Amino acid sequence: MISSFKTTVASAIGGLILLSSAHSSLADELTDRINAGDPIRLGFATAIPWAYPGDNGEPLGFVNALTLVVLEEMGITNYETSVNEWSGLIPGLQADRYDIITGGMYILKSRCENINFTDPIGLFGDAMLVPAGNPQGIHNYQDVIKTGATLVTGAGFNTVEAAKKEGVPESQMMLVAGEVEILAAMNAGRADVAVQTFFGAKEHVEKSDGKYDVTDPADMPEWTQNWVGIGMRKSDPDFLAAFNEAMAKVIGGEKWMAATAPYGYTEFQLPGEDASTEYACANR
Amino acid sequence: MDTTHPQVLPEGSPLVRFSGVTKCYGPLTVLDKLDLDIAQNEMVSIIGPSGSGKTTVLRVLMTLEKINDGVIYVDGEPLTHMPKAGGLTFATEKYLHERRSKIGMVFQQFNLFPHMTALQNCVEAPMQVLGLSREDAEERALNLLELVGMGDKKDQHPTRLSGGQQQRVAIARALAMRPKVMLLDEVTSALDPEVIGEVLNVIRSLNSEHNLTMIMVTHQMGFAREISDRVCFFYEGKIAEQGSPEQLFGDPQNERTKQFLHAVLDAN
Amino acid sequence: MGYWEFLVEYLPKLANGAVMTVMVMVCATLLAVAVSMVFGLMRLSSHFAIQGAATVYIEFFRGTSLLVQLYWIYYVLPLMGLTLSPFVSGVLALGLNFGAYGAEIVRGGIQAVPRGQYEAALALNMSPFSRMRRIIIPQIYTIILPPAANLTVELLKATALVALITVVDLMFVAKQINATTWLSAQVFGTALIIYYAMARFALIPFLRWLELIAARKIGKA
Amino acid sequence: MEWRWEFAWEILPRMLWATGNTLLAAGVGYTIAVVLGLLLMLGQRTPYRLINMPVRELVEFVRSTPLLVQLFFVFFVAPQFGIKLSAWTAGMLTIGLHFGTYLSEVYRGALEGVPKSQWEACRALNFTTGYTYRRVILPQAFPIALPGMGNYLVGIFKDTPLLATIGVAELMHTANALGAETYRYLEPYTMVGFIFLIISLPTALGLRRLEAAVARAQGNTRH
Repeated sequence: MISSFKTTVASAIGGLILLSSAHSSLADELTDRINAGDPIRLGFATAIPWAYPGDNGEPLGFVNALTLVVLEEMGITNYETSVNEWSGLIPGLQADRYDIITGGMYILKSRCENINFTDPIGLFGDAMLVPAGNPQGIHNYQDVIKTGATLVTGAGFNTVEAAKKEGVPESQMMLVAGEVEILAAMNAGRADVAVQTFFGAKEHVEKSDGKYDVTDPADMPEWTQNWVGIGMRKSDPDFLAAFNEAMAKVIGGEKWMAATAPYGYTEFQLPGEDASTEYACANR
Repeated sequence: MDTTHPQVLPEGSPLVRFSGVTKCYGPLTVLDKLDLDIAQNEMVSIIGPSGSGKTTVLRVLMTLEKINDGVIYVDGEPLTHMPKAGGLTFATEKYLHERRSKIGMVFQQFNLFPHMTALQNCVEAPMQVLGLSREDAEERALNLLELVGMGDKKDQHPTRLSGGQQQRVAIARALAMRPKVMLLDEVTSALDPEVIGEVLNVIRSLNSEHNLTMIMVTHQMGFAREISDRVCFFYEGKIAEQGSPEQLFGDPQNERTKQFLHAVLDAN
Repeated sequence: MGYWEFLVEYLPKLANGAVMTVMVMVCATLLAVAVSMVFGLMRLSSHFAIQGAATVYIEFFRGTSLLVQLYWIYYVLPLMGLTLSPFVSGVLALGLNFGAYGAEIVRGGIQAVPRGQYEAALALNMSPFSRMRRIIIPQIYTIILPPAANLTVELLKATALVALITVVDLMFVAKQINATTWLSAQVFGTALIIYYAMARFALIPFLRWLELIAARKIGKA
Repeated sequence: MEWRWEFAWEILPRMLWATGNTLLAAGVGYTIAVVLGLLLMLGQRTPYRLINMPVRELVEFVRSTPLLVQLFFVFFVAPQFGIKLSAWTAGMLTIGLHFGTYLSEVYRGALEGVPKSQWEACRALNFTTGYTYRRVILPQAFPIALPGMGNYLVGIFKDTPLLATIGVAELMHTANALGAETYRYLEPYTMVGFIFLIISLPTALGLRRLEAAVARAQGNTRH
C-alpha cells in the first residue's frame, strides 16, 4: 500500500518536473513572462530626444515611442520603466533589471558580443557641439587633435571608441556620466567641444539659446554613421524574433512616424532597405 | 570711570590692598565690598565654609576673574584698574601683563603642563615672560626643584609623578617667577593623606627661611594655626572675623566662626 | 521661472523622492543596528574564530568605500547569479557598511561599562547571558547613543548614493528635474535644503529624544 | 561570469594610474580641508556674532547634507553664475569644504579638551595669549585632535569615488569607463575594492601607531 503511494507521488513529481521543463523549452523566459501577463520592462538613460523619462517615469523620446508602437503591434501594452546611467544599461540588462534597452544604442561589434540587437530602427550620425560661431573650427576628431581642444563625451558612449580609433589622445578626453553632464561640462568651460549624437547636440543647441552650434554630421568620418537597434538579452531569441516580425509590419508606417515626429525623427532617419543588424555587428 | 579710589597708594601702604571689592556671578554675590590688607612678608590664611568666597579672593587677585566693583592694589599701584584722566578705569590686558608677574599662584589641581617635564615647567615662564637666558632660568629652576626636594625628578613628566610631587613642582614653578606675593589655593585638598605632609613641609620652610608674602586658602586648621601670622574667617563674601591664630582659634568672638570651628575640629 | 513657481511645480515630486529617501534610511538603519549588535558582540568574544570573523568583516567594510560596495552589489553580484532590486541593493550596501562602523561603537560601549559592573553581576552569580542582557546592555545605551546618532546622520546623507543605482530617491528626482529643466540652482539647492531639514528638524531631535529616554532609564536625567 | 586573470592583468596599469589620481585627490582635498577647517573653527570662535553665527550655520548646513548633492550643486550651479571650474577644482573645493567642516569640529573639540585650568596656570605665570596657544594649548590639543584628523584622512580617501560622478578621472571613474568599454564589471569593481582595502587598512594602522607615538612623546597617557 505504502510503497504504491510512494510510487504515485514520485511519478507525479517526476511528471511535474518533465512538464515544467517541457514548457520552458517552448520559448525563452521573457516570452513566457510576457505571456503570463507580466509587464515588459524598458531600460533607458536620460538622452533627450532619444529616450528619457517623463515626470512620473513614463517613457518619452522617439526610441521609446516607436518601441511602444511595435509592442502594441505584438499585443503588449503592459510595461514598466527603469532609468539608468548610460554606462549601466548593458550590465543592467544582463543583471535582469529590465528586459529591453530602448536607450537608442548604436549597433556596435563590441556590444553585439554582449547583447542582441533587433533590426535597425534608423541610421544616425554623431556631430560636434561647439561654441557659437565655432571659433576653433572643429568639425571632426582630426580637428580636435589638431587644436588640442578638450573633448567631452559620455562614459560608455560609442564616441569614446570612435575618438580613440581616430587617434584622440586620452589626455584630451573628458568622460562624464551622460548627456546632461555633457552640457554642464560645456557650460562650465571644462571642455571646448562635445561629441554626441546629432540629435542630442541639436537638443543642446536649442536648450542653450544660441550659445552653441552643432556641426554638420556629414563632416564626421563616414564609418561613425551608425544603425540603432533595441537591445535584448542573448537568452531571449524568441522574443527578439517576434519583435522583429512585428516591427517589419509597422516601420515607416503612419503610426510609427506619428509617434516619433514630436521628437524630430523624420523619414531621413529610416534605416533603409538593405540595413541589417548582422552587417552592423560585423562592421561597426 | 572710578574716582572714589586713589590712583596710587601713599608710601608705606601694605603690599596688597582690597578696597571695597565686589565680585558677582550672575545674581550671586561671592565677594561683598571686601576690604583686606596684606603686609609685606605676612602669612595670611583664609578659612571658611565652601561658597564663602575664599578661593575667589585668590582668583581675582591673580586676575583670573574680573571684579565688578572696588579696586585691588599691589605694591602701591592699582592692579585691576589703571589710571586715566584723574580717575581709574579697568585695566587693559597689556597693563595686566606688565604687573601680573608680581603674583604667583599654586592651584588645588596643580595644573602642571602635561607635555613638559618638571624642569621645563619651571623654566618656561622665566625665559618667556621675564626674559631670562636658558642657563639662568635652568639654574634658578634647579635650585628651586632642589628646595622642594624634586631635584632628582626634574626630567619626569607630570603624569609620572605622585600628587604630592606634582604639587611641589607647581610650587617651584610659581616661585621661579620671584613673585612678591604667593597665592596657595587649597594646595593639599587634592592630595592623598600620606603625601600632604611633604607639601606642608615645603611651605613651612618657605615661610620660615624665605620670608615670603603668602595668602593661603586652606582646610588644614592645624597647619593654618601653626604657620599663619593672621587668619581670616570668611562668611558669605565677607570677612566675618580675623586675628592672630591664637585669638581666632583659641577665643573666637563671632558665632559663625565658633560654629565653623566646632564643625571642622569635631570632624577631625 | 520664479522660485515660487518652481516650488509649486516641482516640490511635490521632490517630496515623493524624499519619501523614498526616508524609506531607504529606515530600512538601512534597522539593518545596520542588527549588524552592529551582532558583530559588536562577536568582536568581544573570547573565541578566536568568532572574534576573527567579526574583525575581518568590520575591517573589510570600513576599509573599502561605500560607493564601491554599492556598485559591487548592484553590478557584480548579478554576474554571480544574484540579482537584487535597486532598493534592496541600496539598503544592503548601506546597512552592511554602517553596521561595520556601528559594531565598533557597540564594542566601545560595552567596554566602557565599568569592570565593577561585571564583577558585581558575577558576584551575584548571574549567568554570562543575563549579565550581558540585564546589567551591561541597559547601561550601554547612554554611552553609545551619542556616537550612534552621529552615525545615523551620516547614514541619512549616504542614502543619496542610491540614486546612482536608479533608486528614485530625492537625489534621483533632483537629477531628473535638472536634466529636463536645467534649473540647477533651484533643484539642487532645494534638495540640499530638504536634506538639511530632514537631518536638523526631524532626525536629530528624534535622536536627542532617544538619548533623553535612555538617560532617564538609568536615572541620569 | 568568471574571473579572468589576463583581463585583470591587462587593466592593472590603468587602474594603478587612476589610483595615483585618487591619492592625489585625497591629498589635495585633505590639505584644503585642514586649512579651511582651521579658518571655520576660528570663525566660530570669534566673539563677533556677525561672524560666528553665519559660520556656525554654514558648518551645520554643510555637515548635515550629502556630499554627493553638494558635488552636483557645485558642478551644475557654479557655471550658471559664471564661475568656471574644472571638474578637478570643483571636486577638490567641494570635498575640501565638506571635510573642512568636520575638521573644524575636531579642532574645536580638541581645544575644548584642554582643561580650562591650563589657561589659568598660564595666566598665573603671566604668559601672553599667543604664547599660551603656542606653547601650552596647541601642543596638548594636537594629540586630542590627531585621532579625529586621522579618521577624516581615511574618510576623505574613501569618499573620493564620489568625484567620479562629476567626471574626475579617479579610480572609480576609471573602473566605470573600463566597464563601459569592455562590458566586464567583475574585475574592475573588485579591483577597486581591493585597492581601497590595501591602502586604507595600513593607513588606519599607521595612524593608530602615530597617535600612540605622539602620546608617548608628550609623556602623556591621557587621563
